[in-house]
Amino acid sequence: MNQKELIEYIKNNFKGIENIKSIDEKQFSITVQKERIINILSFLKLSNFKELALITAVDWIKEEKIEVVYILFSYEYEQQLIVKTYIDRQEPSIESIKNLWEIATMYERDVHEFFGIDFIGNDDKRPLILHNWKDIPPLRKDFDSLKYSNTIFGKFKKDKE
Amino acid sequence: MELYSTKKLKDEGFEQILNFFRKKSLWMLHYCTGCGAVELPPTMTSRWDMERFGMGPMATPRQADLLLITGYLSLKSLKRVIYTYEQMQNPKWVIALGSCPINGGIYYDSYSVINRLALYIPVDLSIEGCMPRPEAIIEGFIKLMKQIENGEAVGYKKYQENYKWYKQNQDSVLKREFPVLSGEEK
Amino acid sequence: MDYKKKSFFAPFNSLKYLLKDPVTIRYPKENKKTYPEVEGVSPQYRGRHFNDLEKCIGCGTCEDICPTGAIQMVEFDDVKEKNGATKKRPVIDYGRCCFCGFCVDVCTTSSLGMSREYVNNFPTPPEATEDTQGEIISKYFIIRPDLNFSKNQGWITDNNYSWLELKRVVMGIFNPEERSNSFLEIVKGYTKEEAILEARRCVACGLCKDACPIHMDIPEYIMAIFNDDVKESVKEIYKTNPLPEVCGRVCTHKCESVCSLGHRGEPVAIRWLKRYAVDSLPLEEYKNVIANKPIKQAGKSVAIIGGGPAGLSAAYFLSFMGYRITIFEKEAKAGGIARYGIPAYRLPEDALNKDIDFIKSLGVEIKTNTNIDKNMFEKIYKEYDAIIISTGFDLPRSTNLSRNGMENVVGALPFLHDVREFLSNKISDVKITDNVLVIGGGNVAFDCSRSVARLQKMKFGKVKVTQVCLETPDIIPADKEEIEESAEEGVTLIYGMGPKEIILDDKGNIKGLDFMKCESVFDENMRFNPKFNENERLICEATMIIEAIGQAPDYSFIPEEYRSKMKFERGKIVLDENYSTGIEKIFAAGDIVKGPDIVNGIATGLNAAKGVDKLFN
Amino acid sequence: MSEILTYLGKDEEYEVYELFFGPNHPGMSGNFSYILTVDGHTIKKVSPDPGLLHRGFEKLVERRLWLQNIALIPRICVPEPDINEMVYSTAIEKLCHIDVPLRASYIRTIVLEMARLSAFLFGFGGIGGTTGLYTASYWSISDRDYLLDLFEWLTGARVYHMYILPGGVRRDLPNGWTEKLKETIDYLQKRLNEYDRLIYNNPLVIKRLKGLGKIEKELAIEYGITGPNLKATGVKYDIRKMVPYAAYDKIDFDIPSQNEGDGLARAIQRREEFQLSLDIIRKALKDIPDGPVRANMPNPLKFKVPKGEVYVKIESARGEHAYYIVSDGGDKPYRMAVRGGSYTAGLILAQKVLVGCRIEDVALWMATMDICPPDFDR
Repeated sequence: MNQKELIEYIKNNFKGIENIKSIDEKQFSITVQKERIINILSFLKLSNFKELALITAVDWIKEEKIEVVYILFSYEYEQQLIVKTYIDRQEPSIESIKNLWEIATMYERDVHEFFGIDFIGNDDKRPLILHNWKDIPPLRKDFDSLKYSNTIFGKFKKDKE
Repeated sequence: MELYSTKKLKDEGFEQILNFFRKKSLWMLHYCTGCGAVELPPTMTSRWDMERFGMGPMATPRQADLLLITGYLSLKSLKRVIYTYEQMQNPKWVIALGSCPINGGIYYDSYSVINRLALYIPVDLSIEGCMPRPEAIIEGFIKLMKQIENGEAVGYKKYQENYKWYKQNQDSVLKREFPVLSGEEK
Repeated sequence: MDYKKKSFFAPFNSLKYLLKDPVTIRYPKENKKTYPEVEGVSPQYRGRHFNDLEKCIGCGTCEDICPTGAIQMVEFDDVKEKNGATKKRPVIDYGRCCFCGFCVDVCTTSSLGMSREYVNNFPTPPEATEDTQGEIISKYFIIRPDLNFSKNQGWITDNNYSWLELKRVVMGIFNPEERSNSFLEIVKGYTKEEAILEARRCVACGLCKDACPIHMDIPEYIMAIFNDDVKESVKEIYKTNPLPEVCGRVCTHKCESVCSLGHRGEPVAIRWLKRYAVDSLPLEEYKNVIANKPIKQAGKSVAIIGGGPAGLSAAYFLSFMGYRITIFEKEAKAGGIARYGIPAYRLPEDALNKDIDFIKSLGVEIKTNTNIDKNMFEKIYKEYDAIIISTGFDLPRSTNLSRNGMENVVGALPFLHDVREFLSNKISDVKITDNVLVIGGGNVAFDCSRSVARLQKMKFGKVKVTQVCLETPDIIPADKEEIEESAEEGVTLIYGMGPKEIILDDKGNIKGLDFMKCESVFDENMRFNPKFNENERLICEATMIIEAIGQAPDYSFIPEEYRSKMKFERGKIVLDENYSTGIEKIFAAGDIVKGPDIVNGIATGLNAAKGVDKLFN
Repeated sequence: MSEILTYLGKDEEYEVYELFFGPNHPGMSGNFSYILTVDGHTIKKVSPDPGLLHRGFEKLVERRLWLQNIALIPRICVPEPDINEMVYSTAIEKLCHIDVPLRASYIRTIVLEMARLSAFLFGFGGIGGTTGLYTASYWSISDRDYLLDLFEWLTGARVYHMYILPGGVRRDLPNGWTEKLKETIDYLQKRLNEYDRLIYNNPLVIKRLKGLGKIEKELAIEYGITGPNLKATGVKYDIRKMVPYAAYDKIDFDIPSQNEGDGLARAIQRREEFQLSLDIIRKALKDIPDGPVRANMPNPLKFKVPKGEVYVKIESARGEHAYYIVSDGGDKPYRMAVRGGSYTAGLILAQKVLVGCRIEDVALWMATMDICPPDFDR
């Protein structure tokens, strides 16, 4: 199936998709509601999108939303698929997909550490990369890295803010 | 706090003889902490061959004389580096490679990388570059050897004498109990 | 993969390496084989920086691009001051530098480069205490680059690889055939896309701001244009410049001559960008954008004699300070030299009117057709709380050989005045012949010759204009574009000749002009003092001569009692720091202060306004 | 060695210990550690402890201009920095719709393949080091230096080149560089035979690597294993071929693959890809056209990227190296997520595959998988 047929196929077989956008000939993105994320991902996994390349997030601070991004890949169609969903920024939580992909556990632990997103069902919330982190998660947009660095590691000369 | 002037050390003639032999066989701890690690294999192996200067890699800190901080140090690494440094036997020396341990380097604004190494462990020699070339590293080694012979590389003694000061600095970054940014506002 | 059965002698295989060259480089004695012709590291190695402190202009672009914040611009006393440069020079912190070479790639003057030096190490001195150790190490690696390493050049950037956009966005211009038929404006102006592209080139160094007589916030308004925010841009422009439409077209653009991009390529078209900004915002919108209410109420009245750029500028700024302004203008319309000295193809009527209308809308009263004589001056002096004289240079200067009053010998300003009046249908005809000679090498001379060319095309269908100037091509004061464009329009330009004598025919009409070779224009003190060689001669045939060799002020309207108290130097009034003439209540602005230049006129207008305000506070 | 043993109590016959493997350990590639639960020699549980190289790139790029980031991102992966510049530039070119001149594409291809060669040579050294064949590492690292010399000539630096920019490359090839590269390629080709004798035909290495950390095809896909490790299991997927970038679509080449999926197959796959890279460079050098090396690019201080998002991946020596870049239309990236080639292998697959192996296998398994800690530490 080429990308057009694939988009048609997904549209016809899965209801509740908010937006489908083609990025280039080998890549397209789908936006779904937060509640439907497990359904769409399991549907896609069955439709040959077998590789979960990455789970990550984007902090849209002005819109008060956090976008959770799942990047899938299908060796059969050779298509990259970006599945996106928006969650609340104040109490960010979303269903874990660790039962679909085992590797999601580590991705989710990573995203939890850097964005503070709570993945319901994934209890492994031990810090993975950061050392003794007490502040707000560092990849949130309101975290000021330079200020932090100057406060804790000492300031030597005047830096451009 | 007692200062180690060159003259005073010269008076201790015995140390001078020891230093002469120390400089000729430096064992470098095989621990790579940052980007600089990538220029060490060329320095060690055939092309630049640092063994002709009497230096070689050593696997365990307890038998090493020289700790190389090869570039940036993240907080998590810093903890291990301090462990390692304290495990090394006296006399021991520290070389900092690259810009990052001098003044933060390209990671000056990173939340995870320390800016100045000299606050946490004493640095005997800093080499500029990002990364320093093998030639620059070798020049640095030769300079350190001269320092050792002249008895001017006394970082380990300073660490012993000012242990409290160093410990306090180390703890201030490694063992924080309150958030840094919101804590500052109060 | 299969492995072969090893022979018994396999271990002796290694013996073959015995005779091979060693891989090890016997540093520092030996060079690498990869680049044998250079010593040590590669020819374009990115090592320590070097900087030509003379060439560097301290624009700070390197500081802006540095990804590590390693570069800081610091002011140095040992740096010579020069035009279009600051005293700041980059200082590099090698405890930050990542040797990316971006600073070299964006350097606007190509003064900064990287050498092939790389060995620099610092042993912590044993005397260093704990508290100072970190500082000592860090400080050792903070260095101002100079020419120490420039012999060992590594990474340098020529124009081909520069990251800057060195080429200007080409301004649309009508072709010579089209434009020489009419007095329509010859440049088309930037479209929105072109303006954004041109604004993108600016590196926001701010050198232009220092060079501009009125210190306009040039980087800011260019940034606003880049962000497609014309309103913000006009707001920034009007903070300092009350005549942007005029300046956007005919300003002498001192900003562009110091533009940092001009060192490697073409300077940013600051003038055209200003023109784009004000052109694309209609007059009705102005009041929403620019504050048009006085910031205070002074309650005093000020008379301004002369409605040229300086007078209008003073009126604009004073009206913001809450003064009642009356401008006395002898012509039918305000604008002065901008209207009657600059041809319409450079500054169209509409653009000028837009600026003046906006100033009028602030409550400034302009009394046109009011010629000031001595009595009138006395009257105004009594009636108003202050007077600003901004009458400008409106008398034409003439060569000593032309017999005054001779028919067909005219001055540049009266001629241009007539052309303007002719275009606005005030007079029916401008006197012109089919073979005209223009004397002069300034912009005004070109204005005359190009106007003549247009009129000739309209009247006779063909162009025959000869322009003769004293200067050689390298010192000619006119703009380069003027020379190129006039040549395209059919003007013949002759360099390096000075007029000697007018040749008349039997009936006393002009037949031509006798020229002699000009050896040098300036003397050793760089004063204007031409030397001629009478042996080299050139005779130009012409039936009409326009003299465009400069203008002079006219102070005859000022009563003797005031004039005797004023100080003059080379035709200009000498003022104190408050722009006061030394006589109470009388101030001056414009060409009579700083010489003929529109943007200087605006600057003096502002300063005179400040002086007036100081008088009452 | 900082292997700290923690006594966890008796488990039937053997004593179970927790072993800190790394970060200061000669067998550890880079600064990284596994916490192994060992029962005698046998590993019972693996839990990775990354973060020792964490610098917060994803945060730092948000603080810098689009083009300033070119200086920062190569540092994400030290042995093969050019791939980062390539991914980043390709992403910007996709978002801004910039066409790269053909010559620049070819130069990029050559540079990327050279970087791949030097990464593979580093990998040979890793295999040599962990199997005790120090000759291999001494040879391969000094051979790698010849490539670095050429990099230095072309780009001005040995390791961090910062050479590939959005819109093209920074400099044209210097005079005489191409000839020197051809010489070096021929030299490496000759040396490959020596490496065959030394490593791949070495009974010791074969015995040691055979069956080590075997991965099935389905498992590899499920776990997101990419690159040479995936090809070693029999999936013939190479991004250079399937989603061509740079000038790979203009160069004719075949993708090698193995079937076994064990340590030996991975090592041999790398050796085959080494050969492939040599071939690609030869072909690229033959076809390289004349022309400009950089498209007209805006002033770097006022460079804005239109709103949008893109996931760009390229084939690195360790597998799929990808960035997910989001732009909000401003002069700085809004978000950049890094997916390193060995992310899943080092962090997740290790927990599954290494169970049941012996302690001394860990370093060797890491060497054959080419695990690079900066990939997951960022």
